[in-house]
Amino acid sequence: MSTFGFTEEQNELRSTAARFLEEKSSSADVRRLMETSEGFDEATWKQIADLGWTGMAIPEEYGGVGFGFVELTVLMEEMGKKLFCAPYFSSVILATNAILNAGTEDQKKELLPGIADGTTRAALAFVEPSGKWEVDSAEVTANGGKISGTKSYVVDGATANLLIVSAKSGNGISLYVVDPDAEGVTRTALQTLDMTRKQAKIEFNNTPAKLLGEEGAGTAALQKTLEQAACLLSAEMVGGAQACLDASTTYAKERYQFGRPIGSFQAIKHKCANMLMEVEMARSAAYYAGWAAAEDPEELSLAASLAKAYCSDAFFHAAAENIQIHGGIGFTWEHDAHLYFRRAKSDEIYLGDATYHRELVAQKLGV
Amino acid sequence: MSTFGFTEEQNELRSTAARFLEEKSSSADVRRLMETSEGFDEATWKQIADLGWTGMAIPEEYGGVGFGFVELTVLMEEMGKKLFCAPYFSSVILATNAILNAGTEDQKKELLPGIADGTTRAALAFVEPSGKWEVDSAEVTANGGKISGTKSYVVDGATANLLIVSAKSGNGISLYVVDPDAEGVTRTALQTLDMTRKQAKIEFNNTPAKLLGEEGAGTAALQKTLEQAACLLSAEMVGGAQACLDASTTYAKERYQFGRPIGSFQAIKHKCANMLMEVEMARSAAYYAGWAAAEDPEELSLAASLAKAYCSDAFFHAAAENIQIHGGIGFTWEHDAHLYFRRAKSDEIYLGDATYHRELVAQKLGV
Amino acid sequence: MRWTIEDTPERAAFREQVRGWLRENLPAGWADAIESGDADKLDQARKSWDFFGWSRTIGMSGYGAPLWPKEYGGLSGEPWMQNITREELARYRLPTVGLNILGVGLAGPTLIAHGNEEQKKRYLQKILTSEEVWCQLFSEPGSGSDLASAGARATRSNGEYIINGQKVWTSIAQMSHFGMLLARTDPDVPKHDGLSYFIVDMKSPGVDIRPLKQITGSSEFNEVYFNDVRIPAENLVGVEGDGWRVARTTLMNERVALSGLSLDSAAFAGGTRKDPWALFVDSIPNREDGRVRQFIAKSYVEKEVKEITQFRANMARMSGAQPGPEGGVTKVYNAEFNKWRSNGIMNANGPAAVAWDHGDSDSENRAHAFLRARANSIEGGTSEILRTQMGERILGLPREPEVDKGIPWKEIKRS
Amino acid sequence: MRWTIEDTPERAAFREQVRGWLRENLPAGWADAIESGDADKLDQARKSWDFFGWSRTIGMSGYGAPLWPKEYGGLSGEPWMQNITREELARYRLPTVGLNILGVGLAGPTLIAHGNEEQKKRYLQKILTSEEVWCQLFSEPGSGSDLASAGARATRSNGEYIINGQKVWTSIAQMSHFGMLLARTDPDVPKHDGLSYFIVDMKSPGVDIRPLKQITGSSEFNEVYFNDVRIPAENLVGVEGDGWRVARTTLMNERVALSGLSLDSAAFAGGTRKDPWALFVDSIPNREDGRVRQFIAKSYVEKEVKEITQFRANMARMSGAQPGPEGGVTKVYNAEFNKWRSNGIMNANGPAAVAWDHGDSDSENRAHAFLRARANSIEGGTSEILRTQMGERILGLPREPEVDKGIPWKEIKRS
Repeated sequence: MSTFGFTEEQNELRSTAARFLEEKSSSADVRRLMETSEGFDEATWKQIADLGWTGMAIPEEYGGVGFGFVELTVLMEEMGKKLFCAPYFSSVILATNAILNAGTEDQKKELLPGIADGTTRAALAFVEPSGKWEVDSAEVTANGGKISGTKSYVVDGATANLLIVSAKSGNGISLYVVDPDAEGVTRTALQTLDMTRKQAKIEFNNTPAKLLGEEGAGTAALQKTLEQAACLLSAEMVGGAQACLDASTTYAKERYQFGRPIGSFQAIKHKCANMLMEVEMARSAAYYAGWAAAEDPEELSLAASLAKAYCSDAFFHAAAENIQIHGGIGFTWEHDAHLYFRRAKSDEIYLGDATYHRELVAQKLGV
Repeated sequence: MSTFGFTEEQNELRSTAARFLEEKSSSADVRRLMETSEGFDEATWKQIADLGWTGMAIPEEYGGVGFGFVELTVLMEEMGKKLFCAPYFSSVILATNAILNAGTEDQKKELLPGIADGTTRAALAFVEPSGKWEVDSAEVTANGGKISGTKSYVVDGATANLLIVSAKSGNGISLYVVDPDAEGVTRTALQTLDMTRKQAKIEFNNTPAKLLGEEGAGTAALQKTLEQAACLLSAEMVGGAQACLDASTTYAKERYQFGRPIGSFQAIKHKCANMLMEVEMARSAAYYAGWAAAEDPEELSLAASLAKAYCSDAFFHAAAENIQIHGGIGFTWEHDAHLYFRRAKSDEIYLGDATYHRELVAQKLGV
Repeated sequence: MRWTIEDTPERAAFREQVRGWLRENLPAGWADAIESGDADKLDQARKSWDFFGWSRTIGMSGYGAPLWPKEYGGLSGEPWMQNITREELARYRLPTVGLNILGVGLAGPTLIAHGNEEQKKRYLQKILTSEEVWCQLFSEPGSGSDLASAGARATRSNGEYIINGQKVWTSIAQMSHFGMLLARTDPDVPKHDGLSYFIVDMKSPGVDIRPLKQITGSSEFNEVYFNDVRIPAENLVGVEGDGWRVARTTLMNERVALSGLSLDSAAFAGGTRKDPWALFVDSIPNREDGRVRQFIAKSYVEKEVKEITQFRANMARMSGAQPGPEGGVTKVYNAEFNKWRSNGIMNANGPAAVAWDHGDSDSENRAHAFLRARANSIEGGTSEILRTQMGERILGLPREPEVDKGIPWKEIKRS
Repeated sequence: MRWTIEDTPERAAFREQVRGWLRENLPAGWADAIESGDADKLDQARKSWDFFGWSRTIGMSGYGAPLWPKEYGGLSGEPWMQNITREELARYRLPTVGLNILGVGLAGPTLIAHGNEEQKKRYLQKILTSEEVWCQLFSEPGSGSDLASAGARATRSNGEYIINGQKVWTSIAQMSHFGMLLARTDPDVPKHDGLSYFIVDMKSPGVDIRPLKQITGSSEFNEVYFNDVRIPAENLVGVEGDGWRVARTTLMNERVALSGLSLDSAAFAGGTRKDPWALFVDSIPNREDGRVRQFIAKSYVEKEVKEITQFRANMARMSGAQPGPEGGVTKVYNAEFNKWRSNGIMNANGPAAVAWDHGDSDSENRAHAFLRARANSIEGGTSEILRTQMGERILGLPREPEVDKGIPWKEIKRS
């Protein structure tokens, strides 16, 4: 089916991204980077900054390119296809939107240009060891310009050079800007199922923290940030699911058993057809969510949960079927099937799984 | 797989039952009876009474044959295969066990011989228009030997000549024996999805009612009765599911498309294989439940919910796939596929669907 | 789903034109009722509604089929015009097509693609005005998924074809003036090569229509028997033996119709009172239960992704894409979704879903919808057949070995 | 599941005999610890456990394989004896088999059925005592589901066979003394007809074993390369060209092993502290949530029906039934259930399931189990292949057209 809804410029961006990632995010690149502790390549990061990707949706007055969520949707989908290893989701999606949603004009001017030009790699520390996705579950406390407590599951939290942290004070939840090198910060890399995306636990002990925007306004800003992130993570999942479908289809044509390609057997053919159907539906959900993030603030919240719910299941299913269709070879470390499978599970769970988002859908519909 | 766990006598009972039902419960018989308001054939009912089926699990001292739940499991499975139209589940399973579980010695001696010889066709009125399966949800009131209120979803409630009714008084829930011809009784036949098993709504208005057993002991007796009934309804569902599998397999061998039997296509073959797998698992659950009902009172409750949960899903799935495998012909009134499909949905929901029983399983496991 | 696409000036102008035509041609009060959102007014307007009159009016206007050539009643338009007319008709809660869904949806496109000049002149305009209603005569008891194995015989004799055989699953056969008939003119060649496509006058002697009762208890379809039915040779569409190619045009258009891309009649039936989603939610008890909420939310999510996908496909169509095998994707999705959802509604309602007071129409409708849904994955191509087509035609997966390939039809094994 | 069958007097006597033997032969304190249910005592006993010694002891006793003929180390017993020994061993939390699961489970039954007298004498007793450990060499990179298309070549030359080729998915190859090798002796005949079955000494020159890393990160399996490996002709099992028939005995026994019918090693690992079900429930947070409760309860229901079915199959086996295709039913069920359940456990644990502190072994084990489960529907026959077999061999459904039927192996199309 066609990729409706994109301008020629956006389609051009997609082609450029696909070409770039084909070259810079091969299986060998991904495997090399996933074994490193930082998990990304400085030189490649510099290149995507030069391409404008890190400032893609940052307004021009803050040093960005001034495009929006539809362009991010395109990029995330293409990165998802290639499991691109970089702090893009953490810095350009999560942290950037937190700053845009919460920061004062001055703070945006101070913080965003660095993200846009790639020198700042920011991370958003909003979830805690409890694992609760609700933004108001924060237990890290803020008091007199200092924060204390533990955040966890912080994407690229160990390598970021700027942290945005949610914490509660007497006035509710607020966001704070924290220098990861400040006193009282202990960052511990976590072991991750998806080795292509790093996470960290970060402990704060009376760490100096600058309020981002207004005190107590963190809940709304963070909520919106996570909704925007859910839209874009959905796009990444569509890319991943498409890559699984492509790999399965290719293998099903090439692999012979019983004297014929396994794709000629209905058991395999119908699996591929079901994947195709779900990938198409997931694409619809993610594109719609990207559009809502860009154009329809009232619809954003529902569209985000809708997309996260559908795409989470679809990507996991595609990644699981991809292993099954590949049979024994799909179960080897050397084959990429497990990298997508790990990513699928991790993306599915991150920001809340399908069950969680369906409950949100029910709430948002007033059921 | 083998039908483990039955004695030679029980296997003999199965063969006899299968032969009898083959003759007396053909598709034509079922279709004739389902269009009548009473829904069964008096002569056939007399014959199964003569065969001892109506007194199968009633102790000899109450006029029965003195066998137990394993024999009932065998009969229910065979009846389920052929959609046998008779007030067997209502009278011999539900009402009989209610009397056995709740009645005094004298009451058993009074009431059971009639059921055993087929002259009494009793019905158990325990659920109300609210549709709640919990036994203590009864709102029908008992006061001074009279009951008032409305029961519904009473299997064979319009044709029974004896009613066992749950009602609450100051001492909790009790069971009562009610003459359906007594004053204040209004019976209204319901329209049923499954036309082969009739249901009725019964209104009581100051209707004389005799206490069955002790006042306030109805909850426990009824609970046990429904657990026993769930075990046996599961056996019926296994029979129905097996009939669907048999019909699908036969058709898949006979029906040619594209120059070969449709059963040679993996899409159909794997559907049949999945049905086989689920039917075997359902059979395990139902036989185990039948065994628990007969031999292990402590295990009955869990085994009943386990079987009801599994068999409900398995029969519905088998009945649905049976229509799909038959294609257009499976969607015609003249083909029996829809009769099993209707029975499957009705059995699935009756006594609580799989979701309901899984919650019970969790409770019974102390989760 | 609130995704909308802004009209280009050209499209906006066309939309205005359609809207203006509608305002002028609708029954009194109708446009008012819709624009004011007043449900009572719409009910009033409906009472004086002349369905046949409306069918003629829209059929003559060109808006019923903007893609059709002007000379046969269309607008010789672009694909986007079809979308705009549909949107505007839906906005006014009007069906695009009158009675003649199969005529406009299937017979028309087939005749435009494969008919000769005389046939186009004779039939197309009257299809659009619903003066002549059409039905489809493809399936047979022995040829369901494998339509190309159809065995109804057409024997040529003195400038006529004589038809014998049986068709099945024919909707609105009784009301139809003409049928699209696929019949075998040559049993001695492989199955695809011996078929021909005919226009058959349903009032011809020897056409015997018998309602077929389905599992719902109603008779939505018919069996149609042909006993020495005579068809003049000029009613052959395309050339003899090329019927399968002609039929594929009909089938592609059928799949699109069934994939939910033209659900305007639902909008018509729905009225202004309550949207279908609200009705669905209302039909579910215990909405505070987390498990029930999952069912409701999943229903919403699945419905939305389906509608968004249809919207995307429609937009693609606006750029001129022809209906292809991807119609199968939404068709299969629709079918499986509808089966799943109608079943879930039953369970949510517990014993009330399977036994109810005589005359309780809510319960009857729920049960009917539940039973009817089972046909969704059978009619117009089973989900299995469509998955095979998706695999082969969209993904390019290799075909299965074909055991009947190259074998004369009469020698192919059948049940 | 509490379903039990009362022993007949004959069976009760045998059970007493096994139990008596166990009490005498177990390490000090072991029987006591079990009978008293004292977990600490069992831990103590385990510390002084001599696994190899025990393997020899049980291997010499006959209880390791009651069905095998007496002269080769068994009891020449009835099927029910196997069940009873397994039950008693499980009761004492002991594995039936030592290291040599494939030797006892697959190689032994195959040699008993197809080996010659010399082979039985040479190998069977040492299989039972685990003095000689066996592995299986069937799968190849190009021959997975279609095992009969194996291409590793065995060329006869001067009373020897010379083997070249590659095998894969070989467990415990490094620890093995012998392998069951399926190799092609004749490429010019149809695939099933050109295979032969060999006993290969794994220490032979030219056998190159390379660990194969799986998606779990561990290397449970190996690739085994054969470079001019020489096998004496007396190591041919059955006759040349009849290897497929021999291999099917191995495969049937494999399916039974994988269908969960001999999970006694789990009981051994489980210890007395906590049963696996309680461990599972403990691993799930938010157990008050109705949706989570459904997951837990469904896990219980599915586990129970599986175990009851295995129990029924075991009881059938006691009456002497040979392992047949119905092993596939529980094998597929097991695989799909385990994938579903291990995935559900991940979701129930939220972000902690996909990121955890280094060294957190609970989280590592959970992730490992989740990844490992994916292989369940691939190893020992994919769920798809087994569904086909269930359809054909149990339900009697017709086979698909076979495009490689009757074609010389070397001419069959392959990737």
